Amino acid sequence: MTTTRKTTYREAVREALRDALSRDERVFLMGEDIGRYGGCYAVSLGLLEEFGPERIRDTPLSESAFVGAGIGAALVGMRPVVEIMTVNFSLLALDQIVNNAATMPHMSGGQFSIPLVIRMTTGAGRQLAAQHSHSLEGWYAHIPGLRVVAPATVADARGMLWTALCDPDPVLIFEHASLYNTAATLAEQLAPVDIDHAAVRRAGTDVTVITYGGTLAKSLEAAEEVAAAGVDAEVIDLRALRPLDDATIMDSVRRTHRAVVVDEGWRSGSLAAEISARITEQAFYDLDAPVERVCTVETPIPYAQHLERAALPQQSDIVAAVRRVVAGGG
Amino acid sequence: MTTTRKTTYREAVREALRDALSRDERVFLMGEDIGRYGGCYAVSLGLLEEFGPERIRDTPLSESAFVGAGIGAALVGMRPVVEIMTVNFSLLALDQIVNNAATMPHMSGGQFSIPLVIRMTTGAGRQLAAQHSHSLEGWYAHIPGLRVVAPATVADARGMLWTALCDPDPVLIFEHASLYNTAATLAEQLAPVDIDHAAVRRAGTDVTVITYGGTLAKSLEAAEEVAAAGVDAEVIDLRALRPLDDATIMDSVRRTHRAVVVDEGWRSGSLAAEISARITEQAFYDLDAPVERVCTVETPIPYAQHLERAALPQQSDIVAAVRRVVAGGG
Amino acid sequence: MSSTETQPEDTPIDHRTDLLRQMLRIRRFEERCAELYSASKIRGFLHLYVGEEAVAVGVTHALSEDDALVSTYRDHGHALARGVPMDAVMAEMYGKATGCSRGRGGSMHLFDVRRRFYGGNAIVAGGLPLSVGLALGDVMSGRRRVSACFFGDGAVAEGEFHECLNLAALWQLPVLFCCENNLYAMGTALNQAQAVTDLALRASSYGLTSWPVDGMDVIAVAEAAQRAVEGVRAGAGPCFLELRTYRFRAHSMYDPDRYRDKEEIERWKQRDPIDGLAADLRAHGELTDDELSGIEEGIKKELDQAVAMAETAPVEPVEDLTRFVYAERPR
Amino acid sequence: MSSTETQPEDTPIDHRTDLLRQMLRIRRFEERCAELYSASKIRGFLHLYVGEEAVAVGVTHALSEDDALVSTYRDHGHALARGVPMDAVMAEMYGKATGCSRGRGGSMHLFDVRRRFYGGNAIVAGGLPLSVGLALGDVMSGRRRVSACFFGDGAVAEGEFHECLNLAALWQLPVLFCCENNLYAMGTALNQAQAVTDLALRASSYGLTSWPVDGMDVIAVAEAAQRAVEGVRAGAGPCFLELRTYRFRAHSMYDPDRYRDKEEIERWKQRDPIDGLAADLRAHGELTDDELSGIEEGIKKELDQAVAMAETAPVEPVEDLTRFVYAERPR
Ligand SMILES: Cc1ncc(C[n+]2csc(CCOP(=O)(O)OP(=O)(O)O)c2C)c(N)n1
Ligand SMILES: Cc1ncc(C[n+]2csc(CCOP(=O)(O)OP(=O)(O)O)c2C)c(N)n1
Ligand SMILES: [Mg+2]
Ligand SMILES: [Mg+2]
Repeated sequence: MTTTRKTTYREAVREALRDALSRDERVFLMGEDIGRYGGCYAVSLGLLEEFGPERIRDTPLSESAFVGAGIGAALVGMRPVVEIMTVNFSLLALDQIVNNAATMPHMSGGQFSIPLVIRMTTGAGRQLAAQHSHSLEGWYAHIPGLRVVAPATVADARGMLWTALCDPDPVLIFEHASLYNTAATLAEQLAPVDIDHAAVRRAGTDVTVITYGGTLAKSLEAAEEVAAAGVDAEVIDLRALRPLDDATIMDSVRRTHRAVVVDEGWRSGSLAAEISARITEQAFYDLDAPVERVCTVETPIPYAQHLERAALPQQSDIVAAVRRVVAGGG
Repeated sequence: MTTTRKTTYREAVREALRDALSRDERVFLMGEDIGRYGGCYAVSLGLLEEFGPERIRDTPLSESAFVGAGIGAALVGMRPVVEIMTVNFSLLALDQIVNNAATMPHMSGGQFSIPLVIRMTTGAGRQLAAQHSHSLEGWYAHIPGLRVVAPATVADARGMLWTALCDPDPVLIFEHASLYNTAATLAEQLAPVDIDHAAVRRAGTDVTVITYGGTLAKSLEAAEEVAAAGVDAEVIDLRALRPLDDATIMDSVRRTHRAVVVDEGWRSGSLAAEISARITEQAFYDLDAPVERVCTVETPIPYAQHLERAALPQQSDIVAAVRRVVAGGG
Repeated sequence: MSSTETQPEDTPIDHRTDLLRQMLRIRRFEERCAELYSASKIRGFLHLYVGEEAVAVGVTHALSEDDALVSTYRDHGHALARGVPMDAVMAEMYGKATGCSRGRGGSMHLFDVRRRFYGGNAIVAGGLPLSVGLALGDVMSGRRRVSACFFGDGAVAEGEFHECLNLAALWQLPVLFCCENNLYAMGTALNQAQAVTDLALRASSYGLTSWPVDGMDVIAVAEAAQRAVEGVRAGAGPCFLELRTYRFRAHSMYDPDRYRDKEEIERWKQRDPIDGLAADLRAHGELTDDELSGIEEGIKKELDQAVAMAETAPVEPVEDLTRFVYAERPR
Repeated sequence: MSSTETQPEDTPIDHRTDLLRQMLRIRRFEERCAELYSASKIRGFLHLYVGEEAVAVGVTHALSEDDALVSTYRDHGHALARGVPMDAVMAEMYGKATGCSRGRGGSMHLFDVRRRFYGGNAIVAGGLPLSVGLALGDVMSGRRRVSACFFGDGAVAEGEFHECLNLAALWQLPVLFCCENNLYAMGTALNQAQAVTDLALRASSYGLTSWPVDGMDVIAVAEAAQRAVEGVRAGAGPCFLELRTYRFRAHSMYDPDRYRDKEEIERWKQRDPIDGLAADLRAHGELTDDELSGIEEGIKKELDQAVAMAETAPVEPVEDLTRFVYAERPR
C-alpha cells in the first residue's frame, strides 16, 4: 500500500533538489537569487538554510560565467545544478552551453563528460512581455551533445532531476512558469523516472495530439472537449525534447492516422516543425490528413492580456485544429 | 548591350559594401578586424584606406557591445553594417539581437525601427572543427522581428546588401564561408535585387530540391547527376530564410509532387524541418512521396577531413534522397 | 526640463520646489500603481522606484530635450521625470492602446520616441549597448547630444557592462552611465555580487571619469549630473555616476523581501529624498503647508485623470497583434 | 614537471637548460607544423606560438601535475609544455585516431585528460569560465589544486573576462589567470581595443593580485608563476599575470600580417626568448655548442618520429562519427 500526498509542481522541484542534495554531496545549486531570495519562483526557498551557502550558491548577474563555471565543476566530478531564471536570459550563457558543454566531450574524443544540469523556466501567460516570455527550448533541442527535457507533470518535476543528475551528459530542464502552482497527488514511495520516453497521457483512437510542457494541460482539456463531440484524441507528452522518442509518436500516429502538434514556440522553425517533418518521414503513408501545428503567433509576446492570449496557443485553437484534421483527408 | 565582368563572391560583397558606403553617408561598417586586418575573410580589404576609420570601425572583441551599438546607431538614423566573424561567435551577441533588435519595434508599439544589417559567415567544410563550423542561421529564422537572407550566388552577394540597407528592419545576411572564392560573371549595370523571393535556379518537372546558401551548388550538381539518369529536378534557392517564400516552394511542389530539402544545419530542428512541415500543411494532397531532408549529421563538426565530409550533406546524399523520393510513392 | 529662473544662490527656489514636485509626482504615481496592482488593474511584473526618486529627477534635470535616455524595467520614475505624459504611462500599465507603448510593453517597457526615451529594458545591462550606439550615431552625425543610461548595481557584474564601458571609453563616446546603486540586485546584496564594492572606483578603471553621488539628495544628484553632462557634451568622453540610493519597497510585487534587515530599511527611510527636501525647503521658508498641499492636489488631479483615462481607453484590436513586428511599409 | 635538483642559486643549471630545451622543442615542433601545413598535411586553422614559448614553459614549470590548464586555439606550446606527448599532438594535427583528441579537435582543440589539459578553446575568452568552474569544484571537494587559464590580450575586452575575474575574486577561487599580452588580437593592436592598456592594472581593479611579467624571459615567467601559484594554492585567492610577449609570426597561416611594422617585429625578435636564454647559458658556461646540438638532435628525433607515426596512424572509422557526442553508457 502506498501513501500519497498533494504536492505542487513548485514543491516537487524543491523536493527533487533537496533529495539530490541529500543523496549526493557532489550536488550543489548555483544561480541568481536561489539562496537568500529563495529563487525568483520560490522554488529553492529554504534550501540555503538547510544546506548552507557552499552548496546553495547565489551568483552575481553573470550568466556566462556561472554557467561556464558549472561546466568546469562538472568536469572535475561535481554534479552542479545551475539555475537560469528564464530561457530569455539564457541567451547570455549560450556560448558556454553550445560551444563548450555541447562540444567538449566530442571534440576531445570522449575524454570528458559533463554531468551538468541546467534548469530554467520558459513560456508566457503571465503578461511579462517580450523579454520574459519566450519559449526557446526548441533551439536547445537542435544542439547535438545536449539532452533537453520538459517536465509537464508534478511527477516528472519530482522525478526527472535525479535521473538527469545521474546522466553523464549536460541535461537542460525546462519548467514552464505557469506550472509551478499546479498540484497533483504523488506517491510517498517514488519510482525512478526516465528522461528518454514520451508518455501517452490520454489514450485515443482518432487523432494524436503531440505536445509537452506548458501546453499539455490545454491539450488534455481540448481532448476532453472534442470527446464530447465524439472525437477520441490520444495525447502524447513528449517529456524529452532531445533526443525525441520517435517510436511513441509513430506508434500512435500509425493507429490514429492523424496528428496535431501543439507547441508554445513560434511556429516557424518550431519543435513542432521537427515533429511534423518526422511524421512525414516515418509515417507518411499512414496519414489520412496533413499534420497540423498549433503554435504561438510570430510576434514578440505583448503585455496586454488580450493580445498575449491571442498570441499563445489556446484550447480553442487546439480544438479547431483537431476538428480540421479529423474532418480533412480520407 | 550590357558589358560583363568576372567577379568572385568575396569581391561582390566588397563591391556591395563599397557601393553602399559611397551612396549613403549614413552607412558605416563595424566589427572585429574589418579595417587594418582587412576582414578575417579579406572581404573588407582596402575599405579602411578608402573610407577612413570613422566609417570602417575596428572593434574590440566585444560582440555584445558592438552589435548592441549597431542597434543604437540604427535607432538614431545611421545605417550600420555590423560584421560578426562567424555565426558561432554570434552567440555572444544573441541577447542584443533577439531581446533588443527583434523586440523593440513591436514592444514600443511601432515607435522605432532598426535599419541594421548584420553580416556573418556560416557553415563548415574547411576543417575548422566544432567552434567555427556550425550553421545556425535556422535559429535566427525562428525569430519574429528579424529578416534573414542567405546569398548563394555572386549576384545575390552583390545585390542583397543594398536592399537590406534600404529595409527598415534588422536584416541578417549569412554568407557561407565556402562561397567566397566562387566566381561568376556580373553585368556592369546592376539591377536591384529583392530579398523577399526564392529563385528557381534550375527548372525541372520530377522533383523539387529546396536549398539555400552553401548547399545550392551541391544541389545543382546533384540535379545534373540525376538528369543523366532521366530525373528532371527543379532546384529552388530559398534566398530569404525569414520570411519564407511559400508561394515559390508550393508552386513547384504542386507541379513536381515530390520534394527534397537540403540544409547544412543539423537535422533535428533544422530549417529543413520547417520547409517540410509547410509543404505538408500546404501541399499534402499534391505529394506523391514523403518530403525528404538532407541535413548535417547530429554531431559537433569534427576536424578530420573524412569525418567532416561524412558529417555534411554531400552531392551523393542529395542524389540518393532524390532517387528515393522519385522511386517512392505513387 | 524645469524652471530656468535663476537666483544668486546655487540652487534657485522655484527649481528646488519643482524638483520636490517631480519626486512627489513619481511617488504618488507608484503608490497608486501598487494599489491598482492589488486590484488586478495592472499585471505582469511591477518594480517600484519608491525611495530612489531623487536619482531620476536629478539626472533628467541635467539633460536637455535633445538628449537620450535608456532605462531599465524599473522605469516609471525615469519616464515620468523625462516628461512622458502620466496618462500615457498609466494607460500602458493598463495595457491600453493609448499607452506609451500601445499596450505591448507594460510597466517594464515604457517608450517615447518624442522624448527620446528608449525604454524600458528588462534584460539586466541590456540597455547599455544601446546607449553606446545612440552616442556613436550622434558623434558620427556631428550632433552634440548626450545619451544617458540607467542601470542598477546588479548590472555591473554582467559582461555587457564591461564591454560597453570599455567601448565608450575607447571611442570617447558621449555616454552618461548612471548606476543606481541601491545595494541590492533582487535579493543579492552588493557585497555578495562584487569583489570590489566601490563601483565608482571600479568604473574609473576603464579610464573614464567617475564619482559617487548621494542619490538620496536630489540637489546633489542634479549638480553632479549637470557637471557630468557638461563634460560629456563637451567631448570629454563618457562619464560614470554611482548614485547611492535605496529602494524602500520590495524588488517587485512578488518579492516578500526576506533578505534585508527591517532596521536597514528604516535607517534609509530616514533619508527619504522627498521628506528631506521638503523639510529643508520648509526650514528655509521656501515651502508652506499650503504650497505643499497645492502640489499634492495638482498631482492627485493629474493622477486621477490618468487613471480615469486609462480605465476607459480602448485596447488595441486583436487583429493588430502582429502590427509593428516589422516596420509598416508603403505599398 | 622538470628537474627537481636544486643548487644554491635561485635557478639551478639543469633547470635552466631544461627550460631552454622545452622552448626549443615547441619552436621546432611549430616550424615543422608550418611546413606540414604548406604541404597540406595539416589543415584548418593553424596559430603558431613562435616567440611566446617562454610563457607556456615558464608557467607550466610552476604547476604541479595535479593542477589544471585551460588553453586557447594557440595551444601547441601549452600542450607540449604541459607534457602532452608530441606524437599525440602531431597525430591530432593530422586528424588521426591516435591524436590527443582522436582527430576531432585538430590544432585548435588539443585535449589530454590525464595531464589535466582542458583544451584548446577557440572562442576568445571562452575558456575562462571553465577554469573558474574547475577551481570551484576543487575548493568544494577540499582539493588544493590550482587551475591556470591562458588567454590573450584580445580576450580582456570580452564580457566573459569581466564576469570571470569578478566571480573568481568574489569567491576567492584558486585560479591563475595568465594573460598572454602579445599586443595584438589578430590585426587589432591593444591600444585600439582597450581604453586602458595596462592590463595588470585593469585586472587589479577586480580586487585580485596582479602584476606584469617579462614574457620573453622564461626565468622571469617561471619565478613569477611560482610565486603566483604559491599564493593561489595557499588560498590567497586568484592571481593575474600579464605576460608581456610577442608573436613573431602572423596570427594564423591565413594572415598576411599587414597591420604590423616590420621594424617592430624585428625589434621583438631581438628579444627571442630562446636565443636570449641560450646566449646567457653560453656566457655563463652552462651550455656548450655540443650540448645544444645534442638537444636539437633529441628534439629532431622526437619530431621525426612524431611525424612518422602521424603519417602512418589510422584515422577514426567513419562509422564512429557520432561517437562521443554523448557519453558512452553501459548497456
Ligand atoms: C540578464 C538578466 N538576468 C536576470 C534578470 C532577473 N532580474 C531582474 S531585475 C534583477 C536585479 C537587478 O538588480 P539591479 O541591477 O541592482 O537593479 P535594481 O533592481 O536594484 O534596480 C534580476 C536579477 C534579468 N532581468 N536579466
Ligand atoms: C568570440 C570570438 N570572437 C572572435 C574570434 C576570432 N578570433 C580568433 S583569435 C582572435 C584574436 C584573439 O586575440 P588574443 O586574445 O590577443 O590572442 P592571440 O591570438 O593574440 O594569442 C580573434 C578575433 C573568436 N575566435 N572568438
Ligand atoms: Mg540594485
Ligand atoms: Mg594577442
